[in-house]
Amino acid sequence: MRALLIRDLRLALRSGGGFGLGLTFFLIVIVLVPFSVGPASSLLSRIAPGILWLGALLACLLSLDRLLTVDWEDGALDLLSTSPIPLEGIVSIKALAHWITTGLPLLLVAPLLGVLLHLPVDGFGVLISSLALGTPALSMIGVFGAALTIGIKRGGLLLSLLVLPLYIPTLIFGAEAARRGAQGLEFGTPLLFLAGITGFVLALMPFVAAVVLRLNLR
Amino acid sequence: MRALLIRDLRLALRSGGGFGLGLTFFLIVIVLVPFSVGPASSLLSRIAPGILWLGALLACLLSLDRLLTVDWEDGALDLLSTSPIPLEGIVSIKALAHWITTGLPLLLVAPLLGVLLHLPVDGFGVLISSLALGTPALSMIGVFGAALTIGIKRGGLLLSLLVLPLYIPTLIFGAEAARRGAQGLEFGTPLLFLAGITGFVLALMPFVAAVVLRLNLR
Amino acid sequence: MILTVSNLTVARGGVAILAGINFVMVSGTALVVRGPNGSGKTSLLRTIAGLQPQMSGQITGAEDRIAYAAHSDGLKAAMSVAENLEFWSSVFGGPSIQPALNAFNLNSLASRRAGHLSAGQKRRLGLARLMVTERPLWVLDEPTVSLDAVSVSIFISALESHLANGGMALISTHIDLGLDAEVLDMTPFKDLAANVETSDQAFL
Amino acid sequence: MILTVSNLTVARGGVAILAGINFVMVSGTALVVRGPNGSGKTSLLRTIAGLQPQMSGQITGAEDRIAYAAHSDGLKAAMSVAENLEFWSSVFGGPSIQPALNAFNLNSLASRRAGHLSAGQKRRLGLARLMVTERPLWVLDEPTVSLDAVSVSIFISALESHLANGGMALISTHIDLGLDAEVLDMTPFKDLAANVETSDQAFL
Amino acid sequence: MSLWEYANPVKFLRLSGALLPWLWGGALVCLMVGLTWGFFFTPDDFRQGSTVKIIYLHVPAALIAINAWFMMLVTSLVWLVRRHHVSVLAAKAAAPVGVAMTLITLITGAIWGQPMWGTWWAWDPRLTSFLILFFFYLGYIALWEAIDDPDSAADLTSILCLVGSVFAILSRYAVNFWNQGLHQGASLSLDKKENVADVFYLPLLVCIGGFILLFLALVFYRTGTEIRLRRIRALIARETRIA
Ligand code: HEM
Ligand SMILES: Nc1ncnc2c1ncn2[C@@H]1O[C@H](COP(=O)(O)OP(=O)(O)OP(=O)(O)O)[C@@H](O)[C@H]1O
Ligand SMILES: Nc1ncnc2c1ncn2[C@@H]1O[C@H](COP(=O)(O)OP(=O)(O)OP(=O)(O)O)[C@@H](O)[C@H]1O
Ligand SMILES: [Mg+2]
Ligand SMILES: [Mg+2]
Repeated sequence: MRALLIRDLRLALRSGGGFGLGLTFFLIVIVLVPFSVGPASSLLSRIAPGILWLGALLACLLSLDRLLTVDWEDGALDLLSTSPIPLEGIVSIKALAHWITTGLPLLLVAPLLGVLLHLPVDGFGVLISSLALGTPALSMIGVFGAALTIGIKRGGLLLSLLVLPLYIPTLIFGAEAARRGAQGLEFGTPLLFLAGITGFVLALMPFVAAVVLRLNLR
Repeated sequence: MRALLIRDLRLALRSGGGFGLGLTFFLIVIVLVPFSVGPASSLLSRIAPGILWLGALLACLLSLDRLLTVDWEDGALDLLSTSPIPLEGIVSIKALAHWITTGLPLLLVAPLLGVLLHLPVDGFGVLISSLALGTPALSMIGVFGAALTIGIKRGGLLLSLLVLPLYIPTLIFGAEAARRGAQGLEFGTPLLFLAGITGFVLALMPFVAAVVLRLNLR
Repeated sequence: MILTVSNLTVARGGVAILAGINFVMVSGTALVVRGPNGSGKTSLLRTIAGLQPQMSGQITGAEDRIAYAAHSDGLKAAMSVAENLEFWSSVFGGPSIQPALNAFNLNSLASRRAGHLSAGQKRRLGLARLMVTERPLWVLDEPTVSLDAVSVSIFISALESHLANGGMALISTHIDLGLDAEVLDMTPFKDLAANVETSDQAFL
Repeated sequence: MILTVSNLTVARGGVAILAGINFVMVSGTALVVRGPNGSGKTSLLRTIAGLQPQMSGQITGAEDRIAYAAHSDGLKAAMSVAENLEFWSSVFGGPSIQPALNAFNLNSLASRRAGHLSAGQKRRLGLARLMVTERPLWVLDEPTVSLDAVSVSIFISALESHLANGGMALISTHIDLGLDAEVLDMTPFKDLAANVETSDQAFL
Repeated sequence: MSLWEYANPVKFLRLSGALLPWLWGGALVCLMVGLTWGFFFTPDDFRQGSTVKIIYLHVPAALIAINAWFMMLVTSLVWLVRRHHVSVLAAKAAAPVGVAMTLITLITGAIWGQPMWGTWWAWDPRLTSFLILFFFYLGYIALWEAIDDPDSAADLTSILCLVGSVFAILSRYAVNFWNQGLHQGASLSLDKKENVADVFYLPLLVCIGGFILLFLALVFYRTGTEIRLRRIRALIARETRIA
């Protein structure tokens, strides 16, 4: 399993910088927001927490597409599934690799982008904690979606379609916590719910995703 | 060339509904916005035109990824490039097919989503015309980006990185026009600029994209 | 160890294409699967490798013993030949890759990126992967495609030493490998399949 | 019509791998390219088909006359066999696809999705595509891979009738096609290439 | 003797080897003099206080950031037209320097913005177009990284640079139209009236000179590195062929 993680990270690094790119997409989406809604700073600071969460979600989503497809297309997944690593392990590792290459960098630049959108100073801590709690769930759910749409050519959009509704609870609680934090309100409850969702997803999703993958490999 | 267009549209229809999906992505992004920024209708109606434009842009972007890659991977592009169709024709047709499967449906549902976001009634006409003028440029620029990143595995995100800055002028004028329309201000100037950009892109980009494609096929 | 296939029915898209397959393989033997295009060789091998569910029948002794190799070799273009092999070796418990590199004459290519190999070189790498799995049962779908005469004989000797060490091999092929092995022809099973009901029978 | 290749140098990654290639082909003849794995057959064919720039030398008479076929057949899994052929036919000016279906024995598969074909059936479809292009010069990279004996002979007779109609063919292969054609061995060109400077020469 | 002689990598290496010590030395002297002078021997501005001294980093970095892209555009064109390797490698070498300068401008600007405008960031046209420039640099660098074959990478990145320049100009006008902004106008214009006071002006000029020299030194140095990398590649290719 370590070997798989290392290989995935290495491939992400090699193939045009998988690390930087999810990040850059996030960056660019956030930067495009003022262009589209206008530069008024009061407006921007009001929508900042929500938009940052939405951007993080989309960046995750966009990098899901090839998460399993690449391995499926060149036959590596067939070979892996006949290897001693259990499928549950494979999907967990894939989710972990995805989080390390996408979620973690997002977390690190979110404060910077908060500045661009005039996020109120009080909001930074809560934003980061909500992202830290929420993005692992996004990765894990994403792997489930990727397992579902494997083998479907141009599955990218279908994947988004399947995964986005599953992302809604995470998004609601995450964005709510970040918004309350930015406005100086109480944010404990949504954060707690968010943690609950993530725990639940991380505990159960690997098994579901493995079942789906097994069905799809047949 | 007609044959190529028909084939692309047919493939888009067959492979899990290329038509519906760009659209559905747009829909879901727009639906997620209230979840992330909160449901206050005054806020939503202020950001509605901008968010609709941003959503359209992202939906376009997301469907670019496999525009040329699919044909490249299975060797069809090699074969097409030794066929009597000039490469300029191929890239233009690809852009047209992309617009028909993505831009056009977006245009048709935008009013519906405008209602969801409380877009002021006056704004609908301008929003649609700005999208109608702008999305062809998005598709053509997208084909250029797709030609650049062909053959790069996991090129999807790199493609976004390259294409998004190129989208900025279109986005600015398009969203500005839509915003002014929604607020009942004068919107002729940005719309004119938008048309200018689209004309410019449609006139020149096919040649540049063809050069890039030729370089990449070698 | 023994691989037993009894009364196997193989289906594609819900329709049986092979039926009544029975055979037993023991250590040290190879079985060559033959038949015209579209006769179901690939489907049979994928079923035995567990990549496709059988319609009916039993396969015993295959679980966790199989190393499968088909047209798509699962090679990563961005990684070097040695890195590709090392990855598979560590997945399968970390045997050294040197014997595989030697056996398939890949030493001079070890640091080349897999994406820069020729068709035959890629195939050789795909076959070398079998050795680092240390699995006893090789299931090979047209392994000699794109290989030149020298590479074919390299492959045959690797295969023979695998068999001599108590391994087994199930191989589909269109050309004569010059291998001392039993042959399983698909044609009779195809005829038997014509009488099998489709899985959609209930709808008829 | 005539294809003339003079003093051609073929490179991969800036390094010459074949040099000093000279040959002339006239209507009605085939030329078989042979050589061990990695000797540069694919690279030569791609260069002649214009899919890769030559390092030096001239190729005349190839432009807009070539139908190229390699391992990836450019088939769309979601379209049927007939639809795939029809698409290529209309790209090349719309000849009927029926002769191609007949010649490659694809009539019974015409309405099946290309994604559901077996390896050999796919390859047959890929070769049938050549006929609807109505191009005189076929450039074929290992065309008989995955084909069974019957399909190979089908291919050979299609090829022979193409030649008889004044066509030409340039074919790389590892197996003996039993075709009455001249053979071009890559080995001497490979040796010549050893003396060619790399394109990065300026950096040395 | 024509300038194109130095398009030969080996000649270029020799030239840059001779030039580099002077460039490094000049950059060091100018920067030390300019920055010390600027930071310690100029009076505080009567409105901006001591924060005005950020100008000695901010303005030169901004100048370099724009002109580095311009230089990349020219050298890319030279590659596309005359196919001199050194030219495109210089463009490749300049990109990371440009991106660093863009970042310095953005960061010093942000630090300056906090006391001046009461905010770290504003969607002012000048600032915004720098942000866009930053993305163009990133895309250019990422494309270089993603393509294996150096010559096709050179071709494709050159075309991206061309197209990017056109769109950067378009964006600049679009951004101007979209928001009018707070940022200073050009104050180094020839029209003396608009210029900053002489006490600030002279050390600023020295700093700009220092940054230009630093930029040249970095680009020459990095181009040399790229050339040596290609050289290693060529040597490896030759060795493996012999083997
Ligand atoms: C992060 C944001 C900023 C960016 C990207 C930025 C960008 C630039 C650029 C590109 C120039 C060179 C203009 C030219 O020479 O034509 C410049 C000059 C200048 N900037 Fe900024 N700036 C930023 C923030 C600020 C702030 C906050 C201030 C302070 C009020 C400021 C004050 C100046 C001044 C005084 C000049 C010199 C004007 C001149 O010589 O042209 N900048 N800036
Ligand atoms: N996904 C599928 N759905 C329906 N039928 C299929 C599917 N895949 C293959 N088939 C059909 O099943 C039959 C057996 O295919 P298979 O690939 O097993 O043949 P094969 O013996 O390997 O042939 P080849 O020698 O050409 O590789 C073929 O007739 C093929 O058309
Ligand atoms: N993209 C590439 N970059 C560098 N070298 C390459 C690249 N592609 C192929 N090569 C090398 O060029 C040589 C010729 O490859 P080519 O594919 O032409 O061989 P071939 O004769 O077709 O071999 P095969 O019979 O295995 O198909 C091989 O040694 C290969 O490793
Ligand atoms: Mg098969
Ligand atoms: Mg080959």
